[in-house]
Amino acid sequence: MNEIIIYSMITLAGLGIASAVILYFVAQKFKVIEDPRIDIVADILPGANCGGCGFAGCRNFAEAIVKAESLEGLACPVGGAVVMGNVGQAMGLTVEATEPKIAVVRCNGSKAHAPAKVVFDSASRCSFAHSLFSGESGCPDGCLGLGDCVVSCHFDALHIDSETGLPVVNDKCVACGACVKACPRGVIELRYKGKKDRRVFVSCINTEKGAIAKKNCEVACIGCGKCVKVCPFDAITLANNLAYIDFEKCKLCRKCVAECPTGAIHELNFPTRKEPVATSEQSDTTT
Amino acid sequence: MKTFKIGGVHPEENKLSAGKPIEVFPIPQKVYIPLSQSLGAPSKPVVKKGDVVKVGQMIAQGEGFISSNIHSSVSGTVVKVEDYPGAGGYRSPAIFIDVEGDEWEESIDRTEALNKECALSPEEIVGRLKSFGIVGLGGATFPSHVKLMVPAGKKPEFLIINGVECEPYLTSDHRLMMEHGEELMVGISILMKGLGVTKAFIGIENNKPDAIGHLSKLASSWPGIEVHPLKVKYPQGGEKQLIKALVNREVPSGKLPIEVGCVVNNVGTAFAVYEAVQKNKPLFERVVTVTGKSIPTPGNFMVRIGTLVSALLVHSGFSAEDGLKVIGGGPMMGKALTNLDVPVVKGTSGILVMPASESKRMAEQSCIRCSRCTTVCPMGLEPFQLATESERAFYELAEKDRILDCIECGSCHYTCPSGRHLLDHIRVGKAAVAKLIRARAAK
Amino acid sequence: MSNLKFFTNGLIKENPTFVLVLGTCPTLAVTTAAMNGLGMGAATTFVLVFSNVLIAMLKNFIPDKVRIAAFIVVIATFVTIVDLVMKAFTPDLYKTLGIFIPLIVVNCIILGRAEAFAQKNKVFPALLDGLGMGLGFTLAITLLASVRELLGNGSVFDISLVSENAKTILIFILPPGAFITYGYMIAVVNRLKAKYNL
Amino acid sequence: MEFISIIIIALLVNNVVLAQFLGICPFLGVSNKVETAAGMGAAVVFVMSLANLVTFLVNAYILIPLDIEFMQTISFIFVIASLVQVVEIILKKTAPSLYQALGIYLPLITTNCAVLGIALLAVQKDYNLIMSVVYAAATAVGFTLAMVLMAGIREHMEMVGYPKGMKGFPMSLLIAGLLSLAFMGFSGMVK
Amino acid sequence: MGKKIESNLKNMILSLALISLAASAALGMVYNLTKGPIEQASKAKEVSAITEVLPKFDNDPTASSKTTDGLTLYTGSQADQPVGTAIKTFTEKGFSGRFSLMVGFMPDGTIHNISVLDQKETPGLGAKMKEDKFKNQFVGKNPGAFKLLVKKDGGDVDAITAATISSRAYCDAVQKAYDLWKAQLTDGSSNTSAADSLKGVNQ
Amino acid sequence: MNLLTVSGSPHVHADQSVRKIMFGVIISLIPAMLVSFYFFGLSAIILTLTAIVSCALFEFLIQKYILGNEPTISDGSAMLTGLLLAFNVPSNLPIWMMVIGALVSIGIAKMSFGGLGKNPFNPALVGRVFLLISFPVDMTSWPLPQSFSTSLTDVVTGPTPLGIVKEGLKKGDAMADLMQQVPDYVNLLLGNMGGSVGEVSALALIIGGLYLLYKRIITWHTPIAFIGSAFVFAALLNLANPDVYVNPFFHLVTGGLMLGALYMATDMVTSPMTPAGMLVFGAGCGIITILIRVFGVYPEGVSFAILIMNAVVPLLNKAFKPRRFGV
Repeated sequence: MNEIIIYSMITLAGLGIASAVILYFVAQKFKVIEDPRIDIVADILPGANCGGCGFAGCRNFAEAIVKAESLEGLACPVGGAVVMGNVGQAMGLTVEATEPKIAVVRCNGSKAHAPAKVVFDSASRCSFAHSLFSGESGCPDGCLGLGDCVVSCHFDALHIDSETGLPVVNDKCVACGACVKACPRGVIELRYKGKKDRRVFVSCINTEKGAIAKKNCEVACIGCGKCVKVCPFDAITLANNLAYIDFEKCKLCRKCVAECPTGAIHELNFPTRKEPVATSEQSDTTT
Repeated sequence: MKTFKIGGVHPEENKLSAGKPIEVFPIPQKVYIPLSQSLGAPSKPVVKKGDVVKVGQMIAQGEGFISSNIHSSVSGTVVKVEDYPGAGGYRSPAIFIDVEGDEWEESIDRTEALNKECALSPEEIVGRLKSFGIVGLGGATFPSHVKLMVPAGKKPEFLIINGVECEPYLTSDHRLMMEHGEELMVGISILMKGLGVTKAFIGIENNKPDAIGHLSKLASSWPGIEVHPLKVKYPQGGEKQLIKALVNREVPSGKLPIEVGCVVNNVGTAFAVYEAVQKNKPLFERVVTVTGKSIPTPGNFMVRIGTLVSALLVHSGFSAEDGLKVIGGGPMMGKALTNLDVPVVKGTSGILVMPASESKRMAEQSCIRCSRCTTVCPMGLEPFQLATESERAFYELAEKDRILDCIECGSCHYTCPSGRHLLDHIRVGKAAVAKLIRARAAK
Repeated sequence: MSNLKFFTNGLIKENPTFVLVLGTCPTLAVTTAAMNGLGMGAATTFVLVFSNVLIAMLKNFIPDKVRIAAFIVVIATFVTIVDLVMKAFTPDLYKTLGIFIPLIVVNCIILGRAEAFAQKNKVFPALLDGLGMGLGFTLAITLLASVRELLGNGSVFDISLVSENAKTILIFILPPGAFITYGYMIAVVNRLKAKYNL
Repeated sequence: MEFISIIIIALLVNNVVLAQFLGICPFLGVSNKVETAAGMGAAVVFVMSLANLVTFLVNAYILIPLDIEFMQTISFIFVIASLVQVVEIILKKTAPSLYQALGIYLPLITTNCAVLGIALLAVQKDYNLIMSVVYAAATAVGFTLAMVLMAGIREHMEMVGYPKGMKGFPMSLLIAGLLSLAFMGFSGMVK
Repeated sequence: MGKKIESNLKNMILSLALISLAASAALGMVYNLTKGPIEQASKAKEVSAITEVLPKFDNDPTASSKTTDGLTLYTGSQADQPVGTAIKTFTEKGFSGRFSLMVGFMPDGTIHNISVLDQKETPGLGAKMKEDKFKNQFVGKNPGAFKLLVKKDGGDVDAITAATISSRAYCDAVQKAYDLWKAQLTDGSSNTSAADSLKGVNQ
Repeated sequence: MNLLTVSGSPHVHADQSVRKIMFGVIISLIPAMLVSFYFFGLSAIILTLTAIVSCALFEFLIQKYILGNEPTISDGSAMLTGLLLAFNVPSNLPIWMMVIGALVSIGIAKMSFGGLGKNPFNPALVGRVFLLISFPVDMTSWPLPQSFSTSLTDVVTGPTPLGIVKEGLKKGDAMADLMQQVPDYVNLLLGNMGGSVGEVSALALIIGGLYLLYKRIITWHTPIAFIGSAFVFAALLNLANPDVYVNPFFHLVTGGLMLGALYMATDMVTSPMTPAGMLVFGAGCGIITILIRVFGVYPEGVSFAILIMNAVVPLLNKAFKPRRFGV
């Protein structure tokens, strides 16, 4: 052992011990009480403090996770999915299993069913059109077809069918409800996905009197009440000239579909029955 | 020459009907009188199906503080009270009246004689305006009596009379000033009395030299009333801009004109005030300009409230064609109609018909950051920024950038070389920010 | 995960340069010539492999509170070893890479792998992980360096590919070229990854 | 004069990020908001100056006398890591508001290679104590300048939107590249 | 995962100290091992540079090197006869700051050869100083007669296109070396007249 | 059925479009273009055409095949970029370099950011600086002007007046001697000197600039601040030591200062939104220009100065908001 080795050992060990002692005492002396979960999460994180997550360091990221309600948009590039999975476990942020729902578009006023009476020439936002006028078809409740819902969807689960001018939901939908909030008219509803994706619902939310509603759109619900009478499960209610099927009570018997004079009640993903029903093409097809 | 300082544009004036005297429009067969004609809560009907009404009879009563009475514009029978589509196609309650003859309430003085003397006290004036349903006729339809009731702690100094008519095409105020100048002066003096101020300024844009000359001459015999010519610049008719132009005061953000001691009224309102106070005549008719390059005979008409726009258009030789845009109001701030069978209401200052070639919007291109919208914004906002913020739903940012200060004058969209629908986006943002603030207040 | 996966993970799926975007400083600084990229990659791989192995061995003897400090010491030791060895045996390369050799200490890849992988795994997987990550890094920066050298100097690994008098686009071997080339390469890799679902 | 030249070179001509490629990780990672970038920059100014002070002392009074300069890397990183942690802990307790403003960036600084890099470069350049600290401070200000400019442009790009393919790092690197291009105008400004 | 030891003061210090000790011991060892090769490498580099710029010599010029003002002077001799002087010179005026050269002078002051030791000049521009095309214009010239300035500045040197600064700096470095060479003549021996005569040439 | 059109207000639009603005700028550049064609001949024409065509082509190709947008080359912005890029390089630049410059301008500086209106840096200047750094030799050998020449090969190259002064001062020549070597002010104004294609004639550029001001495509703030600050800074230096620092007027009429101040710094996309911001922006450009010209290695600093200030624009936009009504 020559002196170089001895010197370097002494130096580094000295530095090591000194910093350990200093750190220990400083840490003791200046202790700050924090949410203990921050420590737990910080321990799970890689601790590389690389800033790749967009936060200033792992601890900062951990604080953000503890504060956040969901892990959406938070990801650690160093640790990857495994680490984030562990974090999720530690935080108890797993999604509870519930009956799956899906977004359903409750308007069938396609370009053919509800022809345009005026031409809209403005920024293509439903929210704006809604505040400006009743829509090209004149129906004050129906879908405006300008796609605020599509913009709001983070999952690419919605698009506007160019033929009908109505939004179509696909099975990427996770029922997050963003489109429900985005629609200024409340056309979209989250309903049970149904067995084999089968659903029955009133595809209209117009509350005008039958004659007026029918004038703007041939497939509008006119509030005649025939469906209410035919429903064996009391799942259908009528209010403000509009029928509504409660998806918790509906047993998908489809009697109402056959009864509806305007074809406002929709069935989805059922096998074709013998006699043709008065439904026309469906706006809400789940592929 | 006086004008406001920040921003402004100068669209083509197109005052096609400036030389057309006010014509009395024939009384229609049927009228539809909407119950919501002023800012604030809708009025409550006081007649029912089958009632016979006279011209000037009150048929609906304003209930809230900011709400006003509505009077029948015709004599005849009430058919029903039911929803009727308005300009945007949305239905709202209206009183349907079938016209029989033209029988007026006896109390109304129908003579032409000018009545200069007003013996009423300020409180009585306010009461008269309230009961006779006078609202601001410039477009915002703010109930006039509310404007005269100055909140405690504020002191009005000036009455500002808006004769600017900065909207292109519209000439109703111009004609009114030319033909009813003397009544206007009386109306202004009544408003001054109601407010307790000694100074009134009439602001008129320089493109109406005849009106400026006429009113200046008249005003010389009225102490305290001054006429000020203003440089032609849109939106000088906005009350904040007009106050700035005339008395060089700036209404603070989010505050009313009374904050700087001013009360602004339109010339049409001043005329209605004259008629209500001196002639006992409620507000049931108004001057409407029917104009546009697609209209063979543009003109100015004294129209009963509730007359259908289609009747006005037919009278002016209008023929329907594809792509036309029919606008209630002027081209800058007016509202496009979805349906021609909508009634004229208290706030209808004009009906403008534009061919597609004039009104069709150009294709939207990306913003080139030319800053023109910022330069022309009379509120000193950054429309391009606000539009992007509301397009991308950054509403907190939009609020910080004072989106609620926007007066929706449309100068930004008008001037944008990329043809961006700036105001449309800003309107969406304004609504969203207002919702945000309400939600915060509710918490 | 099979052992092979530990190895290939760093090559493509979690490539430290193009996917995780770690260790950007040397990636940008030394990639003026393919040879430098290779040298830097080799030095980094050496440190990565040995520190991964050592940390995997020592993981139970290091208290949590000082683990970062301990890792740094381990890493710094290997870095200094590389530093000295290169100074002795490849003085020219050492001179070109300059300050970035000692700076391997603070390369996020190494500390990141130590934290995320080595301290939780056995020695052999840690070795493979270090090797995979190191190779992924080496390949990526060599590729980046080759592109820059080719465009900026007309050569790859000092083998001239254009005639003596041909003009090359100098900017690619200057700082702006580093940023721009690296940026577009990540964009291309992202696109390829999306296309082939890697 | 020498100080002015050190400052201008460190700040503009040989900008630590744009020309020397040090501290790229935080430069790319924490530059999405102007306020954050400025906060990080302030923290770096503080730590870098302090670190150069301490490492100078360690080098001059321990390593050189013992003739073990090869230990520079390891002892410097050790000192810097401990220093950062101590500063962080103390700030957190004694000045929570300052900690909120600066402290949250402190952990990132340990692995900010600019701190270690500048400490090593200052030794290589044979600077004396004051020059070394001035050099560190000027470099850190240069770092802040680049960060803040970068953050301003990134905020702008987020607002106006840009092609999907450039999302994330490609965009940041492209902006950095063009910034670096612009900064080449300063080259050779001080000899 | 096996059991981890606790984070208390004793363990913390102990483990850190142990790791530090081990690390520094390892480092010290590696240092000792590489010390020799490092010195050799740097010496080899110096010798090879000197070899490049001087005619054949058989002594060890590094043994008798003299350093003044940062410039190092090596004398090469063949069979104890001086064959020339190599001077390691530098300049701060490069485009990217300092770079250094090795300049070899024949006993009469003629430049025998020049080699670039280390430089950070812009690749493709200033870095071209390494190329023969530029260097060869110095070879065989005596700076006494050959004005070490670029033509733009009224000298005899063709500057590298678009890299005037680097070329100027190069001249500056060579001039420094020449000045040292001359000074060394003056104070090295009584041969003042030689220096005077050279001065005459210079004017 | 006669369908009515509905939209939000306003229902009229000023007679304005992006295209009008772009072609307005192109028109205003015509005098400078003619001057350059006169002095630099056929090569200048070919170079200018190449730049315009390749910029438009790259924009079209990138929009169509890479971004998948509707091509918008008809708005004229790519052509303007091409024209300005050509104006910023020497007329004898090899054509293939010009094409690379166009690719950099459009591909890197413009389309990578999403196209018109989104680029933070002036595309033509990015292209120019990219070329300057990549091909310093070709980018700094300026042909000397001669009355219209159709020759493409035997051009005489020489330094620009700025280069003459900078080199001369370095060498230690007296200022008075140097001023003998550069053209007199009349020729400097007319553009009878070595330089990039479109930058030589201060007079033609000023005429175009006045047209832009008259058409309200630009405002006075940026150019005046730019020219003013450059003048003041240069004058202060000149007052301090006239032997080392050249006459401020010389700075104004040489190099790309006029082109930069009137056309490049006023580029709407990359300059601030408010007059106050523009003043600071312009002043920054002017000062950095003189700094680089006097203390830097490059004889000309306009391009760098504008690019550097481009980077500051987002911050200026944050700092300088328009004057709000009622605040």
